[in-house]
Amino acid sequence: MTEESTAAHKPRRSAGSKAGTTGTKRTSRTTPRKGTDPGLVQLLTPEGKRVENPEYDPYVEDISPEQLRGLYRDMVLTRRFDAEATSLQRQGELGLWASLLGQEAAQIGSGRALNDEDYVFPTYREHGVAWCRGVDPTNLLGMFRGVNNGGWDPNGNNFHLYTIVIGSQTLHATGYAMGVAKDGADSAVIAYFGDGASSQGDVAESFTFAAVYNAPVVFFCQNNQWAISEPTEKQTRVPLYQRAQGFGFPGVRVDGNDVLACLAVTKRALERARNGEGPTLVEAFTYRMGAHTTSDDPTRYRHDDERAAWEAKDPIARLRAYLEASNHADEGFFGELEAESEALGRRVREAVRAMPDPDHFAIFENVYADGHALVDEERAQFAAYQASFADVEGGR
Amino acid sequence: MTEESTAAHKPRRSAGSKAGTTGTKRTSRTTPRKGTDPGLVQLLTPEGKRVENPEYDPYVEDISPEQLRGLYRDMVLTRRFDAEATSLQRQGELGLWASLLGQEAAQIGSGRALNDEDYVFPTYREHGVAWCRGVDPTNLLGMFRGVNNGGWDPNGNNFHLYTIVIGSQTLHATGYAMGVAKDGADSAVIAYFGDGASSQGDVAESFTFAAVYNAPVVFFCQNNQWAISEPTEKQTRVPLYQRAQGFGFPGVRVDGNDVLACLAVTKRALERARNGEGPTLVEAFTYRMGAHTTSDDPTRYRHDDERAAWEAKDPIARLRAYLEASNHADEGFFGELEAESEALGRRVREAVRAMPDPDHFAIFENVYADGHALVDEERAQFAAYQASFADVEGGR
Amino acid sequence: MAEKMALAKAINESLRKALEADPKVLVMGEDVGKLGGVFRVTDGLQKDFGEERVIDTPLAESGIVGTAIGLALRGYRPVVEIQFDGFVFPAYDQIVTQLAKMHARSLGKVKLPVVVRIPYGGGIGAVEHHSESPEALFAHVAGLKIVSPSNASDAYWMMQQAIQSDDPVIFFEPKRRYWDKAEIDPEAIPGPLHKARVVREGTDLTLAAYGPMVKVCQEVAAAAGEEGKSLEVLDLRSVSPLDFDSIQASVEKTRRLVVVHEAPVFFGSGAEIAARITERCFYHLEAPVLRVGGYHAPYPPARLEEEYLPGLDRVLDAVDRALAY
Amino acid sequence: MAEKMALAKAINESLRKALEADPKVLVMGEDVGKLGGVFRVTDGLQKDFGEERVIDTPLAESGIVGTAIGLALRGYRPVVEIQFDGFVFPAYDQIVTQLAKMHARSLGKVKLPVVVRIPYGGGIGAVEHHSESPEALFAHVAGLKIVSPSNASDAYWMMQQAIQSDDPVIFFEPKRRYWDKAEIDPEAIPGPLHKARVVREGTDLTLAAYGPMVKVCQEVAAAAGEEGKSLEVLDLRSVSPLDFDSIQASVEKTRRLVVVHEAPVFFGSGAEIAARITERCFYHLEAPVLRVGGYHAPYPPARLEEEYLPGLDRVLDAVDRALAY
Ligand SMILES: Cc1ncc(C[n+]2csc(CCOP(=O)(O)OP(=O)(O)O)c2C)c(N)n1
Ligand SMILES: Cc1ncc(C[n+]2csc(CCOP(=O)(O)OP(=O)(O)O)c2C)c(N)n1
Ligand SMILES: [Mg+2]
Ligand SMILES: [Mg+2]
Repeated sequence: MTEESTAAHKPRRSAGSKAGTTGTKRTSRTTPRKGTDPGLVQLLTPEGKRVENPEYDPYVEDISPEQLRGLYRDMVLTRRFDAEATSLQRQGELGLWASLLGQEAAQIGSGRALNDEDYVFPTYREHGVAWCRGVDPTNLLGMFRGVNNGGWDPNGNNFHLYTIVIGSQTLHATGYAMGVAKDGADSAVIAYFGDGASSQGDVAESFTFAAVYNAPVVFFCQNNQWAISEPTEKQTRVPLYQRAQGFGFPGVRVDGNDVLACLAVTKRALERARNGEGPTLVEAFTYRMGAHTTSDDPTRYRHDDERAAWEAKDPIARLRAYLEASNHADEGFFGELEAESEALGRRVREAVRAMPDPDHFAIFENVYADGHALVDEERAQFAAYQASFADVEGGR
Repeated sequence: MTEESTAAHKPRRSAGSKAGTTGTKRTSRTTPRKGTDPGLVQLLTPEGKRVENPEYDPYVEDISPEQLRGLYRDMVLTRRFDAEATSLQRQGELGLWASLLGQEAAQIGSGRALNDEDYVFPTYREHGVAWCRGVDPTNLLGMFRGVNNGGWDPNGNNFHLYTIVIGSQTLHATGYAMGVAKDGADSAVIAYFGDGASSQGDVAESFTFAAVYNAPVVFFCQNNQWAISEPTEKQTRVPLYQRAQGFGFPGVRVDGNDVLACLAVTKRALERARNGEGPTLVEAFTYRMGAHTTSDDPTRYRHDDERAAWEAKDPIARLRAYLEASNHADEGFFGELEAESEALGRRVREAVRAMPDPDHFAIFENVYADGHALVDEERAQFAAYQASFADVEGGR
Repeated sequence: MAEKMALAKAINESLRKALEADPKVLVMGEDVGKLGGVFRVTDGLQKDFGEERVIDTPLAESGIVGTAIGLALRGYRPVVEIQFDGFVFPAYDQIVTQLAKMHARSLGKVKLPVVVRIPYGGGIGAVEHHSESPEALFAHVAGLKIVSPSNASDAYWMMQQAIQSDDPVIFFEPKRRYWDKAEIDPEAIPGPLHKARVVREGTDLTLAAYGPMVKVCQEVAAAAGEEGKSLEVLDLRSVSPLDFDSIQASVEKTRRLVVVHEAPVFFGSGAEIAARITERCFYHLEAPVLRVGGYHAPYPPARLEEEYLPGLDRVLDAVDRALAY
Repeated sequence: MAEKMALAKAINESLRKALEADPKVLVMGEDVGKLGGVFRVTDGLQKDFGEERVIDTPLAESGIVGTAIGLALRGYRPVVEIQFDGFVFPAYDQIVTQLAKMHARSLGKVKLPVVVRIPYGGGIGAVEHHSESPEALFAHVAGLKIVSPSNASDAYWMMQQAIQSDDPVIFFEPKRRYWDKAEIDPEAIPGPLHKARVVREGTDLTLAAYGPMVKVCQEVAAAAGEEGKSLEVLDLRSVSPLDFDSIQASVEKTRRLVVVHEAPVFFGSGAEIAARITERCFYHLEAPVLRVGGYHAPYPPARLEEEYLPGLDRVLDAVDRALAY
């Protein structure tokens, strides 16, 4: 059977469903596979026990208790910020919010693996990565409030704007990485995308370009099991990390709720990129604990028990258990963090409420860098039109 | 190293070329890999020796000498037709021609594996497959002459129109196959595409859809080593058949110049499809002996010695050697075929020369099935405009 | 028996009726199945017709349209959903080079009865890519038919007709009108799909619009009426073909025309209407055809959309300018 | 020192000059390297500037434009080639949702100096998808600039300016004029990129065109001149922005306008020009703005293209009709 490279991959569905649709019963998908998964990199068990992994241990062996507390703090503050944003949406301060609840480890682990010079291309849900890059959280809220389409300078923190069109940023990341290589620079690029995004042609094309040009890019797929209402089986019938193989670069699946493992796996992938070894696909196996966005109602398509099962693997509780068991953090630390967390929530709340509406003329700004006659003409017409009201009001 | 699924696939390029471009020295790529390739299905050696293959022999074991002669005849006539078309282009009778020279075995082997009810989605180069489907060769010439965009009824022979936009037909094939499955029908679908096409997002999306819906489709990639001037290394750094694995279905590489092997491998893939086992990717490793099209000048980008090496593997000579060695065909057969071949050339030549230009009003025909007010209006204006000349001429 | 129904629900009912009437009709798209679509337009359909007929697809728009083409070639009549206007572009190649042209390419041998549903337009306070009006980008392409209902009743009937059409139809659904209700008479006999309708008669000026802007134009006409101006409102309903005969008839009466759409004015539907109506009615027009629409700028963030979208005041302003000639 | 050069060669020289002047300039696309492009527009560039600067890409248009965006974000100035007009659509999403909008999305923080070269138009007897004129599908989209030279000298200079522009520019190359020669003065100081040019003065009617149709309009003007009609010919050069001021100035003089392009008339550039010029010149126009262009049908097979494309006779016919008002 040598020539049939995947004879071992039987379709997961019963061959009986001849007509080809997939079984979509709402089953709990709580583990990547039954039992222990030899393909899943895990350094901390859900109970917070450190497990050895000769291959990835080197990437976290010099991590200090302080750094561990730092990771914990990042996750807690990110979750706090995220919760605040969710409630700000409920209060009408935001039009929409895409919560990262449950994905903190994947984002903080990978985010903290980056160097300053590395460049990040996020989706719309990478609030934790943004945090690691030093983007002020309130800046992330502008687009969800509807005052702009992305309020930060991508080059300020090497963190690109959020991208909503699914998958397209993977090509930008690849092109950017091609440029990094041309410059002979020593940095790497990371592209985030979701399990749903894996189906987009753009993502496949980015794999092709990255492989052919051996670009220093890490493709970081957060498989949170859902693309809005669609489970991962609607996108693939084999684990996603395996996709990379057929493009000629390695794929690795990591426990996305294990911040240490995510850190180690991403570090290694970035190292490969920096060493001229080309792209890596990382599949962080995690779970979207909340709704897709605040507009979504997940009770329509998934069972609560699935969520419950994943709660037992919570990324924050897991690290806390480890910190406590290893005496790396004391009550004082947790108490202070609690206070810091509240302060962050307050700050974000106040900042959002104080966020001014954009000037009307912003419509016409930055459409072009070098100007455009029609934009000028329409801006002038708009000004005259606006002024006509002022006249009316002034005249009254 | 279990979690890095392709750690074994080192980039083919030296890690030294840090900046990532591929080495594009014009090397002869005459074999898929050095030495014998365990991943390549071959039933006839280039010298025409039959080699055993326990896995694929069953698919050709009942093949009769007559059928073997039939395959030979198909290839000879296809090549003759193709040569005729090339010279018709030189004579100005066609605007363009895309020659299949060298790819006869891939096309006849796969084409003859099909049942009548199976459906074919070709590119623009599948003249041999068209032949197997019973499409009159002269019908293929209409679009190259510029009298239509595809002159046959796709449902007449279950052979879809030629598709020029690279890769898009793979999605049509997948959708069609989804329909076949819905109908509970017992047939399969085959989509042809090239090595260049493998980079298109549409092809990746078709893999995803085919896998997720377990569609009865065979993806038949003729890797003829070139996409116009670009060698396969510009599209992938690992063998293309491996692409399938990451989508969850098998990929197999077959000697594309071995008609028997192509027949067997395609039969098996079709069988899988019909049995509800879903898609298969077949990579037929072959060589484009001629120019990309009559507009192309391959001397600008490849060496003659590459072609020479492939001439030694000629698909027709190979089968002839086997037929002769096994006494399956005599001089009489080859002589008659020669005459038939000449007759075909003559018939095609005459048919093309007799092909009328389309009626001017054809511009407005079939734009819509149910009509469209603007088309009617423009047709009427066009008629009036044409008539105005008639008036002038009549009035003279 | 007529029933009052929201526009989204009317489409849902129309799809249901089509699924019932013809086993070849399929509904497919992202989240159309279990979830019933992000706007619930396909709510309950998968439950009642099964996963073979109402299909949750992979997240790949080109794949959705491309496989729908294949299904149509096999004899199915797919109704595909593009989740939002701004996400149709990955499918643009399949729509423009394949869906639009395959009937002609085959000299009429194959038909492609595919409906592409696109919730479009702004006014719902959404984030980027969720409020666009790309109809002009499809109307320029021969082989496609483009329609957009303005109310629930039309939505119901036009969907029936779109599914029955043997041509590909791009069906633009005015998402901010999804919750607007109207009477639907399931026994009614609808007029032709591509015919405009006079929704208010008038004598001084014609307002032509489709989809979400029809309601705005009706409000404008009402407001202008109070000032003694008699405005005729045309619901164009179809963007390709455009019903120039009906516009011409109205303009020959009113002698003035203002076209309103959400899409940017530059290269928008208003341009085509202005050009052709000016040609047809050159001696009738008392004023140039004026256009009110979006600016030549990306659709702005939600807190600016009120300034960007044509509303009562901006249309009234154009009406005044046209009347001033 | 002026030199006579074919249009394709002029672009080649312009690219060469840009590659020499700025190490950040890249050329990328299918077959642009070793082959030098199917029209030889990039001939010799890879040989002289290496594979790092002149890049043969995988066969994936979305990937080409998408990675060009990434390269631009990294500080490069990519000039990408789409091999033929009909193959730009797989890249349409990246162009429309990313390339066009990223500058605005970032509130001006990032710039995208990407040039997308597209050989376009018919008249060369090609097969399907190789003869289209999709400029209107880009002009409707804010954030893009669209230009098309009509002659070698403009091709040379406009390419220089397009590469220097900090905005994305879609550069439509009139493929059937690739072999037409003109003088190029490398010392000249070119006018603004988006300004139209009067290529022939006249008093009775204005012919406005761009790209491949300018030559046809010049022939029309010559023919009409022999019949005693004085036609002004405007080479628009830019489709977005359109130089309405220049058109207006001409029309205020001639009082009649015919717009000519290869693209289908319906929703084409002519519609926008007609609508806006009618608004600007309502009291000047003696006749409606007439449009000559392709029909609402897929570009036909080669043996019909002469009937489909605007040629001397059809433009003259429109001129006569306009003058008859
Ligand atoms: C091209 C495109 N199609 C559809 C959408 C609508 N949409 C937004 S998010 C989403 C699901 C994405 O799923 P996944 O990639 O798994 O990311 P997640 O939301 O789970 O983080 C969809 C369909 C979109 N934004 N872009
Ligand atoms: C979308 C698209 N881009 C570009 C082209 C131009 N083109 C025609 S054939 C070709 C190369 C195709 O190579 P491959 O897929 O290997 O098929 P082959 O011609 O070798 O049979 C290219 C780039 C096209 N037809 N469609
Ligand atoms: Mg997801
Ligand atoms: Mg090839």
